[in-house]
Formats: sequence, structure tokens, C-alpha cells
Amino acid sequence: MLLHLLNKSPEHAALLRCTGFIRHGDCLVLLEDGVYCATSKAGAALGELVERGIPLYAVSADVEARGLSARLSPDIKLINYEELVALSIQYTKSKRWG
Amino acid sequence: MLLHLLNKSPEHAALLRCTGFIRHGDCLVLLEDGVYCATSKAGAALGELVERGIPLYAVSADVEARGLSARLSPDIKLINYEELVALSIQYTKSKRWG
Amino acid sequence: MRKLLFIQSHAPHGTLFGQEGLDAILAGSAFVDCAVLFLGDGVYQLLKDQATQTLASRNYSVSYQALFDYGVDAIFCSAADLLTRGLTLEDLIVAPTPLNPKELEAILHDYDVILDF
Amino acid sequence: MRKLLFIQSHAPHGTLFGQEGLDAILAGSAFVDCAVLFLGDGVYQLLKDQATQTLASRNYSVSYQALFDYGVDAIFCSAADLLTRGLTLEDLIVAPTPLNPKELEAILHDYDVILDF
Amino acid sequence: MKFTIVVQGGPYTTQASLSAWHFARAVLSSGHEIYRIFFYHDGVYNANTLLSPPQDELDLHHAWRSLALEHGLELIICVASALRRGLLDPTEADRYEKSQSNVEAPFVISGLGQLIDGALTADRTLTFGP
Amino acid sequence: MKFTIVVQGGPYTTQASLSAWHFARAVLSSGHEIYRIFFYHDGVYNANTLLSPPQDELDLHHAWRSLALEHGLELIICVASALRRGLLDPTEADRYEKSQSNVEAPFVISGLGQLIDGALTADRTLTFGP
Repeated sequence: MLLHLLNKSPEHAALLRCTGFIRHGDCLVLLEDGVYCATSKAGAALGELVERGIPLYAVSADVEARGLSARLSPDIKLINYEELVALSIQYTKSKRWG
Repeated sequence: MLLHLLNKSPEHAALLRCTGFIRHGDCLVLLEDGVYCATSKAGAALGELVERGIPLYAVSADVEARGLSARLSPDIKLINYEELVALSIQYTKSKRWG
Repeated sequence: MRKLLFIQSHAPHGTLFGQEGLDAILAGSAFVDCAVLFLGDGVYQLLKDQATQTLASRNYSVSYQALFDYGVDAIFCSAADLLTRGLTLEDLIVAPTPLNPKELEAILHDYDVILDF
Repeated sequence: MRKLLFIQSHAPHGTLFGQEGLDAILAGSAFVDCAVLFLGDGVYQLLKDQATQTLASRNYSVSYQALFDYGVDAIFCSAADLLTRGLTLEDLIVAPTPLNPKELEAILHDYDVILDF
Repeated sequence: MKFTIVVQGGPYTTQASLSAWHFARAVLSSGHEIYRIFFYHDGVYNANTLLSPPQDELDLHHAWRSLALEHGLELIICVASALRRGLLDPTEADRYEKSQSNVEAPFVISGLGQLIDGALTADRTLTFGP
Repeated sequence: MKFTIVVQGGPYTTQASLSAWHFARAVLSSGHEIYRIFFYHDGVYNANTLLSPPQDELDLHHAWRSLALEHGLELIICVASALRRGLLDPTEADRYEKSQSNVEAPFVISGLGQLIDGALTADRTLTFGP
């Protein structure tokens, strides 16, 4: 029941590294430059997580700030900070990838 | 006549990115965590530069600090900071990759 | 006079490199002919519709429109880095000249001083 | 009592994460059972023969020997990350337990709090 | 639910501090409690009383300070991280024979034990870093 | 040969400042000239007079200061980078109504024009960053 937090774009190794550690029952939250991983173009890297049924979230303030609102993969659910707090309660612990 | 300065390990995208910009007549200097690119294990990434005859250097203080002295690829020449100054004069300009 | 090439290689907002890099570009253009190259995630600097109210971050992207006014008319980007990110020139605040790998290599070697951000 | 897992993922000297991470590990071990995991470039933290005199940087790597004295006996690393870097356990200051991907995933889920450096 | 929030990034340079501040506000607005905010690594730069960002930008030092005063929080900065980065309250400034200082309440210089205690005591610990 | 050295990283946090300092010393010991050292981005943190690293570690603020005094160099920190990171000399502290300050000579707060002038005038410009 791990909340994985990723704050780096697909240009960095963090995305590939973290996907290997995400197991059934975990979720992945994209924030800061991590939201670039949520674009439909970069979505392929997340495809395997989608297939495995891992819930994927992106912080909406970060998506808007970067002009990505219209570019998001449909598999990603937008959340605000209150919803991030709720997720961090629902999942018992968190791990930062960056 | 560009001096390319790389300060990131092979874990980062900087190594692959910079090799595409290095042309005949340039050189590559590895410093800070960039010296991890100089180990014989990571040397494969630099193999193409060696084949093209691009001079490869690593800052010795950084190699020693990281315990890599016995692990260096034979294609890499160790330099001290004075030799880095000399190279930065020999090559007319520099570009940082990180 | 020497020719300066500024390179932006970071995405906006995640780090301050973009904003401080843009400041440097605008300062440079007051003295001399400057060129700007957007590489890698740096191409995201130019993406339209950045809306930073909720984040409470500065939307400095609008200032890229001023590049031409400041006399910076040599604006380049990596065509491959645009493509990889699913972007076209229509998506950008100002339209840089997209360069192929050979042209990018040439640009790097054409200018006298390179300032990286 | 909760179990803490410290993760070191940066190479030494290039950034301060390793040194400040080690400080946190030693502080943690005074309170509670702690485990340390070396991931990615973090495995370079443990490489022997770091000699920092010329660089004028602190050789804090010697303090990793103190981990056992501080009661930190759960020391892990990614076996694949060692292999990729051409390292064996004999090359390291202390010998962590090398873990395969399944075991690494399990370690991450076993501990109550993860502190990343 | 009690939260510990760890901030490892300096203000503005990376977004870590801003994200952590938004998260801290959301914890409180959601009716939960902040047990501890611990600034480590470059995070200690948030404590600098001299921060003077442009007037049309968020003043992160002030933002943390307001949040802490409004909700009675202590903002702990790690002493080792702070000293090497030149963040001193008047007591530390005396000890190091400096005539100036740049840390004051609600920012408090303390040890790494506060991080460990925070991680052990709070129900949840989240880290925001570069 | 005249050099301009640009420092974009903060002390200790990344190795950029240390590398730049070694390089600057080597420029001078090789008989060349430093036209300008320009601190930008987190590099401005090197100017903080309050830096108090452990006694057995190199004091980077002091190291820059000694180098500058010995060789008559000015150490320029960018005003915009400095203000938002809370690096103020007494004049800026007055302007921003702060009772404390943390920048003094040979560190000098100035504008980005000094970076451009340095890049245009020196024979070589090298950047050290995170």
C-alpha cells in the first residue's frame, strides 16, 4: 500500500526506475515535472502500469502550470492537494522518486 | 573546437545527449559525477567517441575521491585542474552538459 | 563582436533555470546579438497556455513573446526533442526554427560563447 | 515501534545527499532499528579507496564502517545496480545484502516509513 | 491523522518547497494535524529571514511563517544542514562569532532527532525534494 | 588569457562551487588572468558570510574570499538571484527593510550585465553548475 511520488520528466531515469517497484495495491502520483510523464505522448512508459491496474494521478496545479491540460493521457486522474492528502492517508506510506 | 564538460553519471540522460553533439576536433572532459562515465564498465557508452578519435579526459581529483582510480577505461586520460585550464585554452569554447 | 548562444534545457516551474535563463537572455540582448536554443525538456519552456494561478508560481512564459522585441530573432530548437514530446510549432508561444542533429551540432560550433541554463 | 528504511540513491561527492543521508541514518539508529538500502548510483557510496585530499572534500565514506557499531545491521543494495556498475561485494566498505527485484520490492513494502536521500 | 512533512529543496530553485507548502495547507484544511515540518538539505534555506523575492511572487519564507503562526506550528531546520549553509539564529551566530543572523521563530534550529521522532510518531511522513 | 568563470551551484549541496574554486585557482597558478567570477542561480549562496561548515571541512565562502583578496578579484553575485535567495549586503538590507545582512566585499551584488560583459570580454568563459 505504497504511494509513489514522482517529480521528474521522462527524460530522467526516475520514471523507469520507479515502475519496477510498484506492485498491485500501490498507486503512482505525478507532481512537479513528473506530470510530463502523464502526457499522452509519454504515456507509453506508463502503459504497463495501466495494464496492471495501478491507479495513476497527477497534481492538477502542476498540469495547468505547464500547459498540459489538453495533453493528458485519459488514464491519468487529476487531483488537487486535498485529494493528495486523502491519498496519502488511504495508502499507508510513501516513497519519493526523483 | 569545443570543450564538452560532463558532470553526470551514466544514470542520467546527459551522457547520451552530449555524445550526439561532439564532432571531430572537439574533446570531452568528465568531472564530478561525470567521472563515473569513465569506468571500464560504463566505457561502452564512450566507445563510439573513442572510435571517432575524440580525446577523452577525466579530472583526477574527482576520480580519486570516488575510489575509481583502478577502474578507469584505458581510453581516458587523467588531468589535474591546471591541465583542464590548458585544455580550455586549446579549445576555443566550452559547453556544459548536466 | 562575439556571438552568444543561450541554451535552455530544463522544463519550466520544476526548477528556476528557465526563469533565470530567460532573464539572462533578455539582459544579453541589450548588449549584443544573441541566439537561444531550446534543447530536451527545454522545449517545454515555450508551451502555450501555462496557467500558474493555482500553483502560485510566476508565469514567466509570457515573456518569451518579448524575445523578438528585444531583438532576439535567432531562436532555435531541436526538431527531434519537439517530436518526442508530441509538440508542433503551433503549440508554442514563439516559433523557434527546428533543427536536425547536423544543424544543431553546427549551431553549437558557430557561436563564440555558450551559456547554459 | 515503527521500522525506518533509509534509501541512498545518489553517488558520493557530486551532491551532499550521501553525507547528509548518512547523518540521518546514524541519528535514526540511536532511536530505533533502522535499515539502509543503496539503490542506483547510491551503491557508489560504499566503494572502497575514496581519497578526497586533492578534491578537498570530506571522505565521509569511512563512517559507513560505523553502521554496524551503531546497530544498523540491515544493509541492503540492489544486486542489479552493483552488476551494472561492475562492482562486487569485495569492492565495498561494508557488505550489504544484495537483493533481486522481487526482494527489493518486498523491502520497500516491509518498512513503515521510507526516508529518501 | 498526524503528518510529518520533510522539505529537502530550497525555495524557488526547485519546486519542492512550494509543493510542500501547498501540501501542508491541504493537510490543515482537510482537518488533519501537522505533527512536524522538518527542513533538511537545501530545505533549510526556507528559514532565511532575508528572502526578498519580487513583489509579484509568493514569498515562501513569509508563507511558511504565516502558516506556522496561524496554526501554532514549529518549523524545525536541521542544525548541521543549517550551519554549513549559513542559516544562524542569534544564539548560533554568537557561538560562531558572526555579527549577523538570519533565522528566527517560528523557524527553530534543532537536531536530526526531530526528523526521526517525526517519522516515528506521525501517522504519515511525506518528503518533498529536488 | 582572460577567463570568466560562472558558478551556478550552491556550496556543498552540489560540487559545482568546489570545482569552480579549484579551476579558478588553477587559472591563476597557470599564469592566466581572471576577468570575472559571476555567481548566478544557487551560486549566490557562496556569498553568505554566515556559512559555518564543520571545522575539518573546507569553508567555501572563506576560500573564495581569500582567493579574491589575494588576487584583487571582485566576486559578482547576480542581484535578482541574490534577492530571492535572501543574500543582502547592508545597502540592499536597508532597501528591503531588513535589520540584518549577509553579503560583504569582496562579494559584490550587481546585475546580469556583468555576466554578459564577462562572456563578451574574456577570452574564455566556463560554467560550473549542478
